[in-house]
Amino acid sequence: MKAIIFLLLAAAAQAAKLSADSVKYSIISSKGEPNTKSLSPNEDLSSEVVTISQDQTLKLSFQVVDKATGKGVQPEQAFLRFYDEQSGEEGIQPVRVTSSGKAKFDLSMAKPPSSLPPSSTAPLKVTLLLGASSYSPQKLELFDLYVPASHPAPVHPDEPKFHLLPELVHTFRPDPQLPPRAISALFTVLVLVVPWTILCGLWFSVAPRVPRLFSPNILPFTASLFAFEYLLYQYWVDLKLGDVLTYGAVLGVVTVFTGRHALASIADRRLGSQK
Amino acid sequence: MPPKLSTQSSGNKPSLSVHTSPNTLNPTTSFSTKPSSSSATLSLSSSLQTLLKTYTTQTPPQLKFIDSFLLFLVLSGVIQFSYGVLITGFPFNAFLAGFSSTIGQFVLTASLRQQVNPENRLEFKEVGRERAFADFVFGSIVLHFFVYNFLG
Amino acid sequence: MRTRSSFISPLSWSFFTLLLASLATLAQSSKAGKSASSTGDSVLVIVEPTKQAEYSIFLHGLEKKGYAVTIRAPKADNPLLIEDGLPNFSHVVLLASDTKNFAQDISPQSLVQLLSLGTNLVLTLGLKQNMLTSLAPEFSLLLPPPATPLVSFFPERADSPSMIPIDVSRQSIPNDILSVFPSQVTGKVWFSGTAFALNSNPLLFPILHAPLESFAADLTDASGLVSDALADASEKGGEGLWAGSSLSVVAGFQTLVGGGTGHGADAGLGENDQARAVWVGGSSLFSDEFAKKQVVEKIQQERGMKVVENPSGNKQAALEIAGWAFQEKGVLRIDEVTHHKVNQTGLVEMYTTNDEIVYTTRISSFNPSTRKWEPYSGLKDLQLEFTMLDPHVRTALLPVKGKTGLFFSHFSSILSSSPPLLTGTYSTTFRAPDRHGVFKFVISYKRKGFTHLHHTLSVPVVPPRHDGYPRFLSAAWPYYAGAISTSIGFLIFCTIYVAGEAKEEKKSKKE
Amino acid sequence: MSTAYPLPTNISPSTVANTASLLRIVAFGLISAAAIASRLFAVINFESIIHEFDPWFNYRATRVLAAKGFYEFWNWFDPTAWYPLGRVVGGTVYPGLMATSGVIYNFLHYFNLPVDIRNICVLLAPGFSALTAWATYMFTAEMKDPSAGLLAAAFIGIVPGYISRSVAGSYDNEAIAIFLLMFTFYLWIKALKVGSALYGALAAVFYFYMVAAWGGYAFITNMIPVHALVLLLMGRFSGRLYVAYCSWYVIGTLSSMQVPFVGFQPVRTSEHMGALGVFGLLQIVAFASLVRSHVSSKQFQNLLAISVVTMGVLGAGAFVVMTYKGWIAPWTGRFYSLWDTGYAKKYIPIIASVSEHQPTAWPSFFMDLQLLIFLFPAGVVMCFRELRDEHVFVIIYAVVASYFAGVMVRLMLTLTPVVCVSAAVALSTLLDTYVEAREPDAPEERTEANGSNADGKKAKKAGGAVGSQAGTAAAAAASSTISDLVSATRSSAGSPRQKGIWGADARLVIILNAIGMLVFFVFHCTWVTSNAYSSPSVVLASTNPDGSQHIIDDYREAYYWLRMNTPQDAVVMSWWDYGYQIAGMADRVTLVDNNTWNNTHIATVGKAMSSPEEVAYPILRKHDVDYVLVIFGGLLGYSGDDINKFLWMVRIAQGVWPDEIQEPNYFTPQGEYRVDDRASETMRTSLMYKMSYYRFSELYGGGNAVDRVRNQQIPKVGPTLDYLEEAFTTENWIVRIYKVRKEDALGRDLKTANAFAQGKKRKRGKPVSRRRAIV
Repeated sequence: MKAIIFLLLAAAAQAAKLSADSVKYSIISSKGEPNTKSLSPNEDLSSEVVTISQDQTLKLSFQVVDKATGKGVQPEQAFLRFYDEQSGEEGIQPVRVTSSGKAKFDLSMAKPPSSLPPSSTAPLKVTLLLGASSYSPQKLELFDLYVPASHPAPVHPDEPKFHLLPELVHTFRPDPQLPPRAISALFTVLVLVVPWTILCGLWFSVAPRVPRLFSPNILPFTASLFAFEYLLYQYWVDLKLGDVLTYGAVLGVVTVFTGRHALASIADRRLGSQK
Repeated sequence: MPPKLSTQSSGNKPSLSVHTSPNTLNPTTSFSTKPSSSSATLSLSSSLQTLLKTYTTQTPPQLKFIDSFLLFLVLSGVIQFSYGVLITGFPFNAFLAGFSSTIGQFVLTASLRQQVNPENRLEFKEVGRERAFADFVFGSIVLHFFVYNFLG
Repeated sequence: MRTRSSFISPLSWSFFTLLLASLATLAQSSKAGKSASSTGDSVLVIVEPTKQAEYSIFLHGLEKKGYAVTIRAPKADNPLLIEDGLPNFSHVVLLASDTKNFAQDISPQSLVQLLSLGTNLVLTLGLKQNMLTSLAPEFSLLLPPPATPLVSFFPERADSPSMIPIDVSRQSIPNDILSVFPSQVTGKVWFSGTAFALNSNPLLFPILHAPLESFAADLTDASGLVSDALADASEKGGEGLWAGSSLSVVAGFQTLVGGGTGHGADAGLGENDQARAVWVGGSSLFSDEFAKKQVVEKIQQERGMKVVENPSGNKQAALEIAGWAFQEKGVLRIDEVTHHKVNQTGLVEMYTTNDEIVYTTRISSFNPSTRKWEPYSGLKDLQLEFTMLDPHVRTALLPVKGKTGLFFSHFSSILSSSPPLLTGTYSTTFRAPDRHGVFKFVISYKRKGFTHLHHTLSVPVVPPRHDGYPRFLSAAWPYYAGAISTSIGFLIFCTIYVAGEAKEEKKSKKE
Repeated sequence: MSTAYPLPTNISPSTVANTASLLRIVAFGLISAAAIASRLFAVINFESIIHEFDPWFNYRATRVLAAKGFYEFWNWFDPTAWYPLGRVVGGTVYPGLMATSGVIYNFLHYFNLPVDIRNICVLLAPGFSALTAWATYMFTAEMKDPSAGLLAAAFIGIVPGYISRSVAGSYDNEAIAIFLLMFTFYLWIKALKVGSALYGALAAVFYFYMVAAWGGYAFITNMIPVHALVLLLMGRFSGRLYVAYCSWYVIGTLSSMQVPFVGFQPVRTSEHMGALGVFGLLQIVAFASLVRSHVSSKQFQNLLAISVVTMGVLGAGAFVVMTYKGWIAPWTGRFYSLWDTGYAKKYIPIIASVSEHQPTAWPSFFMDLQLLIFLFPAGVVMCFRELRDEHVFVIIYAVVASYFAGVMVRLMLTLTPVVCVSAAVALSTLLDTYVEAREPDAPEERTEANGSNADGKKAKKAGGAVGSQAGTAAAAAASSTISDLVSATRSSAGSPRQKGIWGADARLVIILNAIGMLVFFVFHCTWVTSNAYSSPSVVLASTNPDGSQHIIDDYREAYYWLRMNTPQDAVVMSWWDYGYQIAGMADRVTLVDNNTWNNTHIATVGKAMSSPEEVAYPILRKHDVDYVLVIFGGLLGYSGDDINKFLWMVRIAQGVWPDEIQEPNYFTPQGEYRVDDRASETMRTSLMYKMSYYRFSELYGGGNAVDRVRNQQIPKVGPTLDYLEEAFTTENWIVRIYKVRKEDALGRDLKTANAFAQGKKRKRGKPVSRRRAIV
């Protein structure tokens, strides 16, 4: 299937190569002294590193020549490619070439060309792409260019939704903390003991005798009162409102009667005694 | 003898609040009338004496009986309040329920005291002793209903 | 034991809850019948009758995949794309890239309507202005000026610069984007046509980049001096320069669905009406010529050069591109969603604040080779949001271990007749926020090249009931004691008061 | 002793008393009948329907209560209101009203009377108006005598100021609150007079009912303490005051805190602190008087002075400190707005925007009270004549209530009862004086046929009988006030020996005049009730050229459309006025409603309404809005529409986003509020404007479209909508519903999508520089 042909002399038959020579660059800052530097680029990586700052200008000049004859050529394609390997941002800048093959390019950071891509801390790899019909194309690595960092490339507002989003956790309100049970218990004891002791003390001194504690007139009344309080206590513990109201209504009627009776009897006694 | 002592304490408990407060207040009053302050305290102490004496002698025992119950309520109220202020009032409804149960009971009992006090018979023409007690019971039960409802 | 129950439950009741989802599932599976597509078999290819023969390999390939291919001439009046508001075909391929004017019903608007109706499109651009070039900007494509094909002098070859071999294997693809070309697409893909730049639109993503040396230019124009023309174009006020690997020659577009509220007007799981469109710079990519055309490569050997001729990858690439467009690959679907309280089973209408909630979902993907929906546990970056206005909780939905899955599958088959698929189950547990409101469980999984998974389910989170608060706190003991002692005091007071006024009588006698 | 006309002498006092009480009962029955009947105009003219806004929520809540029971209602969380925040209904509602009708409902159903809950709700207010009449009768009877009570009952029964809030169908808290108000006051007066803890406790229980029923309970919370304080300052402290106030306050306060919506306010907010202060003060005074009874007066002076000063200083200090520490909340905005009418407009537009919070216009006093407003001061003066404790109460009530009624329209309601009471006192005093048969010295007797006003006359007779033979018999009829009565009649009868009324003609003139005024009053009340206060603003009525009534039912048309044509959980955004109605009638989810508890949420809606489409759209999507509903009266000339409320939306939104929404931008440069072609740019691009006038001019074909509310001409080329599409517009264009469109499938903004759909081509773009330098 795969046809393999050996052409030992095929290399001679191919078109002439393009190349760039007398590649020079110089960095012009506000205060002159252009130090021109020439370099001889080739296809594989170049170790050359160029750094320009906001107020500087990079001047680059070269001549496109036919590698064989060495005379200038004006190619269709003479591109400078700026490429940031980290962000993958790329910018292509065509360069004007005179008919003699001479080309110049100025990169002033004051007003950079629109082709200059966003740059981070990483360098921009600058590559020279030469292509012309009837010549074999040439790709030359010029240098790594450090330019002042810019904002990252703008992204669509919805872009983050198309990638993993940071996790979120809800911050909860802290629970109210209770005092140590010991203190609560202590105060409970206080509430229960102190008043009662005093009350008992006082009542023993002033309280009247209770001769008619179990008299049939009084007892029902007291009983119903106890029942009422017990009902309310039960309400606190585990009764529903409806039940309490119904029971309470019934109990209320009972209490009214017992109460009238009891109090009437007391009144009789009192009035009787006072006569 | 014991009744005396006890009634004293029962009598001057309410007056205690008066007795202590002037001391706290004295500085401020003394600004206004420096000379009179000493005499004021003097007369105060003397009047307190008479107050106790008259109380113990003139108050019918039934009122003393009521007063001691009032004192009981005041005490338990004070303790609960101090707990609420010093330690925690966190289940605020419970605090309100417990505290206002004592307050309410106190007020109702005090009303009862007023009504059965022979001295203000004239004021309460329509409220006899028994009627007064019935009112007291009714009010207390309503109060306790709300207290337990609110206790949480 | 308890873990078991907590895992059975979703399955046991989900079956009843997500009836809608399961219906959709049935519809899907019934649709995914003979062809490798998940959304239907009928394909309409719009191509000039004269050129039809040039695409025989591609069309035959489609038929081999089980598609029913219908051919329509651009000017023919039928078959219509849309009849009575319903699309007539599941997929439409527009190979008539250079046609100037089309029949009445083939307009940019109708094509967009097709997409919104769920029909997939493959659109090819020509060098001339026509209906498609005016449609492209709506998809955020930036086309070069007319009659400027993509050209490249690299690599050196005998063919014209506008006929470019593109190396598929050298495409750089981020890891969360589906790679349309599987590894078996070998060799280079011949391309000739226009390349285009992509505006920033997350729905659009490049499938095939242009080579970095390539650029869009008209080398044949008489004025010559292409380099100057390019330089002018790139300057400010120029018409812009299209060059480099940021250009694409093939781009995919996934329509947006379920962006809505997920309830009321746009309720339901939206992936049924998701559609895909593929933009191809030149129809020749699908042509027999390129499919047959060999790629000449030189390989350096110690003994000089070795010239190798490989078959191009066009045949396969064309089918892959169409395959993605026809929703064969990267097609996902939410089968069911269940949620419940921890250690509880059964349906929950509302949660109380601070409840521990278990959320489970089952996801399956379409397998073009078996042509079936299969449970899919491959998603590593699935996330769940618990949202009220803004997401309060966003947590990862992790796939449940396969073993447990099997274990419960046979349980669930006992409990409920839901199909015993437990792999493809994703689950998470989190605590409901301590503020009440109507919250939404939101799964919004959007990755370039994949179907968008969007599912929202609202559930109220309510404050505790009046008796839901803790009672008998230790802090309140004194108050309880106070209340009780008061009422006891009251009782005793009453008893003595009514029982004994004997002494009082004596007093009153005395007075 | 001579009389102006023969008095029957052979009637035993008991017969007189019995007839009097019988007549009283009959008269009272008639009064209640009139009160109920005059409130049924709404049902007769329209139908048995729940009225305007809040009643719709009460009705909905009542249905929940009746269906699910009390505890479920208590814990009811409504996820369809204030979406997506939801509303904790149990904790944000005064449940008294719902509980009342719930009880009635269950009661009737227990006896197998299957009455529809809606009819119970509709008829609750009229029913309670009868009870109000009764409570007013009791109250006034305490003031003067039963005859005055009957007059007062008649007044309160038909006075428009009260009817305006209690016609059939206006199922609102006020419906039962006024009864509770009057009855609580009655019990308070009773407790104060008798000095019994029983009445105090009862007053507290009804106060609790009031708290559970209406936010206006704060009025009672402050009235009673003020009364008590004034009595104290007048040196009228008595054991009765102590008993009545303390028993009321303790039980009342504790019980009021059981209502979840009120919560701890009674001990936390300043509005309630007055009552607490008076409570403390009473304890001090009572204790002081106790001490006084035990020590000589001179020592007592020291004790009293020192203790009172101390207590006062301590109390005030504690109050200040607690307010400062934030334990006591300072006065709320609504409270300030009572003192400074401009306050609300400045700081809380949300309150000022409510029409019934506006200051009262003078004519409405006459409209609501007519003749009573003139008798009112006279009655107050009467109260000054014999200044008993209860009269002091009436005087204070009169002063306070008339101030508040001047500040807020809705508080006219609290003024009305006291006006009725004192007017009744005045009028019945007048009648007493002129029906009184005894003359200073009249040789001959005149007979006179005195037509109407039987009750006043007969009642007076009873009184006269009591007066003449200081009756033990009539004691049953005029129960407790007998002694007062005696003294009163004595004074009135005894003093004017030399100056008085001779002859029957003068009497006749005055009485006929009085009766005439009363008749006019009745006519006025009937007219106002039938014309002004009986319209359920849900259904509008207009009269055709031939005078027949034409019903405009756009609201229900729109709500029914929503209910039928939108998904169950669709979210409808509208201005908050219509939230309750949408929830009640359309049963759809709303963003904001008439329970305006969250200003920010309302401001969000206001912002959406007052911003351009592209700004509003993200807000709508974020809140899951499916439909937007606006009220537009421009076609019909219905002035209560959203364009007229629009400025409030702007203001409220501006309160939250002052830099995005500015009120001035919505006026023309000349500062006019216009909607025609001279309207400002911001106005014309705002969502509200667009939704109101969308396709409005098309309605007039070529003719010029005129907004009949603003009386302005709408530009021929109306506004266009990109992000919304018209879903429904009612017959008279009063309600317009728009559907919010979904995002574009191609991710374009909907404006561009629309442009494309209309076939517009966009110009070719070119690659732009992605580099943005850091400057």
